Amino acid sequence: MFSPQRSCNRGLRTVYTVVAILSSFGTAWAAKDQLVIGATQYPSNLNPNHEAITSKDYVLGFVYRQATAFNGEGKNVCLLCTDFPTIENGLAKIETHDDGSKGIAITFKIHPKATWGDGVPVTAKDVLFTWNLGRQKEAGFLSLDAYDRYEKIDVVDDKTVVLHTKTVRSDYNELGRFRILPEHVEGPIVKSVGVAEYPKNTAYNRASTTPGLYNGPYLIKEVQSGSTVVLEPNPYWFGKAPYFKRIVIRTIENSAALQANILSGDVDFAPGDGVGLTTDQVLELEKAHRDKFDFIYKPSYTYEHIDLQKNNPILQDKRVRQALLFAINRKALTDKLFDSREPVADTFLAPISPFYDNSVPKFTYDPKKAAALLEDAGWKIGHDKIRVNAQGQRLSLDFGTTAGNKVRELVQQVLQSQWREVGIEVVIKNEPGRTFFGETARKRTYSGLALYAWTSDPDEPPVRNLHTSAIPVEGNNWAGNNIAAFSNPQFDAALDKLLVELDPAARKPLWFELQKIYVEELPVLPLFFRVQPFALPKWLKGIEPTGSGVSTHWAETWHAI
Amino acid sequence: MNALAIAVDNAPWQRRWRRFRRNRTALSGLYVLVALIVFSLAAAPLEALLGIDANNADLLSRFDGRSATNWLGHDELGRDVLIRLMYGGQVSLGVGIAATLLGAVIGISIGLAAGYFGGNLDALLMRFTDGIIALPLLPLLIVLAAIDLTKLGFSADFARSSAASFYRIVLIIALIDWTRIARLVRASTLSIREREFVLAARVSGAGTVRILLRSVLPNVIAPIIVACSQVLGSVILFEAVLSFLGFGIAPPTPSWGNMLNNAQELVATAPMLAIYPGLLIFITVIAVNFIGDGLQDAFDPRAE
Amino acid sequence: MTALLSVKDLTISFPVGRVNLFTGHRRAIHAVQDVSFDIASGETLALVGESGCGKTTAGRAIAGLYKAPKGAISFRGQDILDLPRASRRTVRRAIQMIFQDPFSSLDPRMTVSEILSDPLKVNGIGNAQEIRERVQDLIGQVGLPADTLNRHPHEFSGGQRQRIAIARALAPEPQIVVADEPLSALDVSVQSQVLNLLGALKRQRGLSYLFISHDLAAVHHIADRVAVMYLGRLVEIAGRDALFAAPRHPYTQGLLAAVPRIGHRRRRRSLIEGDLPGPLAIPSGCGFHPRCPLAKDICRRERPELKSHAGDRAHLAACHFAGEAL
Amino acid sequence: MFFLRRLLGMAIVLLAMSFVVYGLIGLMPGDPIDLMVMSNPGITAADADRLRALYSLDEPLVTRYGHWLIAALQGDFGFSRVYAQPVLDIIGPALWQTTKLVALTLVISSILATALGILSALRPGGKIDTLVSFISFAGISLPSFWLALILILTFAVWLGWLPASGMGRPGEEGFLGNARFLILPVTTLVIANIGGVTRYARSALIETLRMDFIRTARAKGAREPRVVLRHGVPNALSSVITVIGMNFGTLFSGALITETMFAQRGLGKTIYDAILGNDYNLALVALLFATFATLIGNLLADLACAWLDPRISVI
Amino acid sequence: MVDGVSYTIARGRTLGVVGESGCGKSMTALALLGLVPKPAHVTGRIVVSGQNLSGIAAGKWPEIRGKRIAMVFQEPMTALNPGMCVGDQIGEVLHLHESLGWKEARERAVEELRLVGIPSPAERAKSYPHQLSGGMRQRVVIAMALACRPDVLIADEPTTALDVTIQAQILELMQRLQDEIGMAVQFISHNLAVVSEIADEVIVMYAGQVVERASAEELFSKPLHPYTQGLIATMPMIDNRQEQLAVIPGVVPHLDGNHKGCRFAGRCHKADSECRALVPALITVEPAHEVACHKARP
Repeated sequence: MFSPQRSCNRGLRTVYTVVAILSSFGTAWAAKDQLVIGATQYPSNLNPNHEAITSKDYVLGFVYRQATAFNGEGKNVCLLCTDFPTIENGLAKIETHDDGSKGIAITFKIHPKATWGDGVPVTAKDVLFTWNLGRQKEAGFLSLDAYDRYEKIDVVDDKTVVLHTKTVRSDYNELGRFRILPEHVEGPIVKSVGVAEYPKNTAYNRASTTPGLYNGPYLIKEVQSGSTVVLEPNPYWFGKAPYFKRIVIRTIENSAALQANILSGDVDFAPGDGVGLTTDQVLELEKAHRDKFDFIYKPSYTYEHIDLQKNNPILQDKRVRQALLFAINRKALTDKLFDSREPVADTFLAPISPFYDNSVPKFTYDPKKAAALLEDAGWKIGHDKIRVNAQGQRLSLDFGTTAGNKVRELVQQVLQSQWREVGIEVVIKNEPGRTFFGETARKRTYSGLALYAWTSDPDEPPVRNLHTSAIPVEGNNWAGNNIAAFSNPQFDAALDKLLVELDPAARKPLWFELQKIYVEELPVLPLFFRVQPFALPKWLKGIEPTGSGVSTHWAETWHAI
Repeated sequence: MNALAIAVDNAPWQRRWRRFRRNRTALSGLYVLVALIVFSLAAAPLEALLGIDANNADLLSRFDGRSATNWLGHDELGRDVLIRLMYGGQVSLGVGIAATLLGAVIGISIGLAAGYFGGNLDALLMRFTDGIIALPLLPLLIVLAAIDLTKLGFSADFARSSAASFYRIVLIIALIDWTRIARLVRASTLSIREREFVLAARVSGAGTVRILLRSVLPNVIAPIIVACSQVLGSVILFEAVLSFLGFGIAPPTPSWGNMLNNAQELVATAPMLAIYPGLLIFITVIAVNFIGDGLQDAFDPRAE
Repeated sequence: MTALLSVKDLTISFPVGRVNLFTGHRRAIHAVQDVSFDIASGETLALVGESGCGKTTAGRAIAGLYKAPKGAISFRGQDILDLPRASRRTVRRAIQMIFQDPFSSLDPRMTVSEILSDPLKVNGIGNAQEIRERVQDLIGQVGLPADTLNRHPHEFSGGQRQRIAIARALAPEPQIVVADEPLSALDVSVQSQVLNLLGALKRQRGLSYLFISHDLAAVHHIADRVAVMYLGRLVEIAGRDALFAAPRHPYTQGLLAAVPRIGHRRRRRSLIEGDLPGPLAIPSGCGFHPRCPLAKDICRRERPELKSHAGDRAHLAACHFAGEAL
Repeated sequence: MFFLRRLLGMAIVLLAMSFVVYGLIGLMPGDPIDLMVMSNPGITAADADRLRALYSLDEPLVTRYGHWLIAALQGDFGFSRVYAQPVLDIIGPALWQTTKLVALTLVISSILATALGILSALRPGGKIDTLVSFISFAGISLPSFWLALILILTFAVWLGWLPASGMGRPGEEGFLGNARFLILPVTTLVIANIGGVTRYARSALIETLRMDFIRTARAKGAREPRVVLRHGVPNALSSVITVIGMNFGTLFSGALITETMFAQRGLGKTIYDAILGNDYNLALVALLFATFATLIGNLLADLACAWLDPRISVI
Repeated sequence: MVDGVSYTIARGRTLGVVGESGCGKSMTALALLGLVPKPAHVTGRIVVSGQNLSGIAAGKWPEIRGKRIAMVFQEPMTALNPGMCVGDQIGEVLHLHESLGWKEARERAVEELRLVGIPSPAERAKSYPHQLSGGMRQRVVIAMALACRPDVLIADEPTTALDVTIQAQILELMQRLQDEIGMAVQFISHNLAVVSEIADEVIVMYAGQVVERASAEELFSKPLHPYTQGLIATMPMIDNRQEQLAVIPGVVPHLDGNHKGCRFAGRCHKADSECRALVPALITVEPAHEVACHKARP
């Protein structure tokens, strides 16, 4: 219909639009020797010592072996070393320093075949390099303590070093945070740009597919920033040869989309290690697709709790705190929301912990008792069924958590309803994570209740969360996680003792004492311990959730049937 | 439905109403919208009538089906879905209408000023408007939504109140939806300004304000109404999108947007929870669009 | 006869295109340039010319529709471009305007009564009762029944609307009415009605008109004097009879020759060749020279002054050859 | 001259944007150091102060902006805090991803919308028109994230025809293999986008077909298809393109939604994450790039208009 | 709208059609091209050079338009496609009707432009309408209409939008082209003076009906219908100035379909009960002079 050409020469007539023709579709990739994992979070950067987020630990688990890690039984075991150093096996010895103070000498034997991805062996040189770098604040390492705790390191041979701690401490063999970096790759970078510029120039970020950076069963083959990490077997891996020829870790942040991807088979599974589906989503999958997946709910050491604002006069009354806990039916909550998978938390310790004290008061749902406690504290039912005190003040509290976290928002609304039953008004004031953690929680500006989770290693004492020194104040730049500002001399003393007590028999009473004080004082309201929920395709075997860390530390055992 | 016709006994309005009435899709759109408004406003009475509390989370009746008092069943927290949909309608329509009106005020002021005074002011304002239209606004709005109100001098109490969250959303949406209204008002004003009756008013000595209010504004009302009706639909959608991104109305206050967003993950188990609010949004927006389309035809100057 | 309205060196320019990035200025086109004329009390001056010649712009400037034209416009000797705010309104109301298109010049949203009372209200003339009487009086004067007052403009035909527009212009008791092409949008059969009405009002009220038109027949009918504009400038101004009988400027001559007349079948009528130049390409010298059958070298170089030729002091023409026998 | 003016205008818009966004980001709660301190319990007050000085956060906002601007003008857009990489390294692929998405959407929806617009404009009020109107309004009225979810459930979960999300793997399946990953997001965007453009194309064509020159074309003896396609459509198209050009910003916003739903790291998603993650510099620069891209889109639309409509001069 | 209009035009002659807005003169013209807009329909016969066009299928009309019957419109600005250069617009007619290739069509278009007196036609052919002045545009429209040398040219108010000096040029052009090509011209205008200058024969229309028809000289010197008389009398004449102009009272009536009697009766000073009751037929009262008026019987 159009005339074939137009006579009028306008230069722009020659502009053509090139349209891509979507004619052929790619073929589906060969099954089973490739594994596609969907995660809700992208590991922003890959340096093992910078900024800790779960998704990074998860990816690094495949490619990078830290010294030690907690396994599925909650036991700390060797990953990069041959023998786990303990006092009992003689690899850790208490020694006396020249100045008379005591420390521990830990003999650390690097696995003789441990090799970086480019064939260079992991040696004492790497240990020294990392230790020297890690002790400098400018290097921006996440855990200063992991390196600074050693006074010196002696090199015995290429594969053996002796670490001398400055003090005696119970967590002497917790070496998981000592993350050895390849001196032959990172060393020259530190030399050329200096320590202060190292964080910006580390090869883990600048050239993250360099094989020499990794020492795990897999190597990072390809990175699409923000979306995909592709792994392939490490030819120099010293352990069991990994099964999969290729592992793709895709970031799908919207959990509904992630669910859809799993159902469509685009993603084989989503890890339960905190970067996959939520418990209720996995439960749903179980209801609808029991035939397609195996389900694992691994109890974890992470617990949801509600911080109580210490400066709020209402909450300063212990009876009110107790009433708050008596008034909520945590059992029904986890029964209904989590199919009873997530155990009610009685203290800060998980029921699976060997130090869990089953004798502490349990605060089972008892609205009558809650009402009585409140009456006792002077809160009488007012005209709109909300309690008021003698001054006419309403029993009304703000309740905040991270906006957008579906599970927390659900829990919040359930609790709100249950509290209303006993005459407590709760006003929900949620904020995005960055605001909540960055401002409200950290600077303790929340006025009533704040719901979030604390996580810890198995049998890690709650120093970071409940010790007086961990209260964030302006003086320490709001550092520390004791957001409830709990400060109890007895508790602090028990904690301090626990930190240096090496004898397991002596440690247990200390753990029990901590739990008793916790339940007595109720600085926070414990809700329930989370589980790591896994929905694994039936053909995928060998994945063993740990409950604390990531399951990828043993990724070489994963296989298809 | 004759109320509208009686309320404005002005002849052009009657003709427009007649033309609008002839457009069956538009008329049904209007009926649907009125029904939706009635539906939303009926929340509290119906809640009282049925003797239920839509905000009360009752885990025991989680996902329970319909019953005599819970006509659409319960949601993931055992709350009544119907009543929450009705309350959600109040919020969604409220945000929609408030943001549209606020946007209209901004748009009308800018459009009138640009169109009537013309010249450099016009060039400046329209550059600005076009610039705003051209911008990738959603990411920008996220920045706005993330602003800490206390840094702007608002009290912490206000910044954390639910009223602030409502106002913030209204304001954020208004900040983008005015552009279309401004352009339309400007275009109409430009043509009205050159119409000889405006010149006549000037010759007879009327001042600028009088001309703007008495001669120009009444004659650009029609395009404004059309533009507002079109904007309203996109605003309701926008509320949903903000909810999706986590910057919407905070729970437990229901809005269709956040109900839909909450229900996303439950699609497999409780698809209706996602379907109801999605459908309501869809019906509302499509009704509003049909009305807008009908108004556009009814107010078409060629038909006047 | 003293001048009621006196226009001196009126120049109106409009900026066009974009602001120059370096100077901050925009190019300007002069819609009207150095136009001067007087209108006596009770006199009708017609301003004629083709589209784009600036006649409407000049008329609007006189009615006060442009911010700050250059030159001077004085009413009864008082410069109205430079009036203090207070007295501006009282002087201004003496000059009213009738527009070309009666379909656009009446606010469609107002009733006739509102349209007529508005100018009274803004000028603070009379109380409510007086205004009502005045409006009834006005509508009668333009020959419309009183029951029109409650109706809206769209209910009227073009001729009736133009009557309403005339009544509105008369409302503030003006002394000069600028009538801008008041006939061109009307049907032929009603044009004469409006022309007659204008004539009658002039006689009854001693009004002066500035009658802007391209219709030379209508101009011949109503005007006392005629001014011819071309490309923003006056090229000829004279009494009606003198101009129609013996036009001195070749443009006026061409214009007159081009007017179609009944009974003149198949005659040669186009003395003027070519098109009107665009406003951005005004020729040098005499602006008319590219189309002028008489053009000589001098016409390209020098712009002729508007001056009287061959005795008639009231007959001015801007042509180098206007004095020569034609 | 035209280009110069447009480029100058773009520069001014970008400059203004950068200033406004810089200011707005300053108004967001917390600063990057807060988050660093949060993630690193070992940091002391002195460390934080040192870091603030290092990042110039102790200076007034305007001064900081000045430093940033000077560096940016020299081509140094700085580092992303979260990714610890130069921001351009992150923005580059994201921009490419979004551009693919937006460009494909634009081309497809323009062609489709114009075709539908023509179909309905031929007989306004007819059956086809009613159907097309309904489709357009339905497209406008669906929440796009909802639509995306429905599409995923239908085409990926239920039918299994298409990948539910992701961006494909370059080098493995080539461009066409990757194109599969674009089908659903592009479809989502096209559905959301097409309604408005169709409505506009329809009314523009109806308007055009009422014009005198259409009657002239008929009076010449041109047959109806020729009248519509040769005389009607090209004249209606220029205003349609203007609208499409103005839709660029909206499309970028829409891309943010689909990028989230389909797990594609595009520019919108990058900005969103950067804002949530307090990654100031990345957010700012990515926003500027997004703006720049839409401005370029506008410019292209204007050029296309000028190409179609000789009355519009570009020189 | 238009009711019982009949007329013939001989080759090389010009029929002037006079009437006020809404009298149906443009509708009549569109009917000749089969372009009457939708709700209206056409009955009656249209015969061009012996070929009856009234019965032909809708699909055949395009072969007639532009080839046998061509049209010049009132607004040269809007009548031209703004997105196509004028050479192509003229070439299109030739391409459509004379199956010329585009290259030849464009060459011919240049010739046509020269014919209508456009200077440097080869360059102008590449111009777009907005680059031309009003007069030039109307010349282009005329060139387009005459490109295929039609039998009939309908000119619908071709000079109304133009200034008098340009109007004069166009009128002269049309006369010259008619002399050269010899087509029949139907010239529609509301301007009596223009029609009197250009037409050989004139019909006067009022409210959709022909009220009078005669040769131009006859009609303007001896108008018989009161409407025609009124129209001529109301015009101000430069040659014959009067203080007071004659007036036709009232306005053109709205036609509502069941109007009885003479449609002009309401404004006619001669009207009586007969006029209000009976529709006057168009009858010949003098040789070659027809009139539809009860009061103008011979």
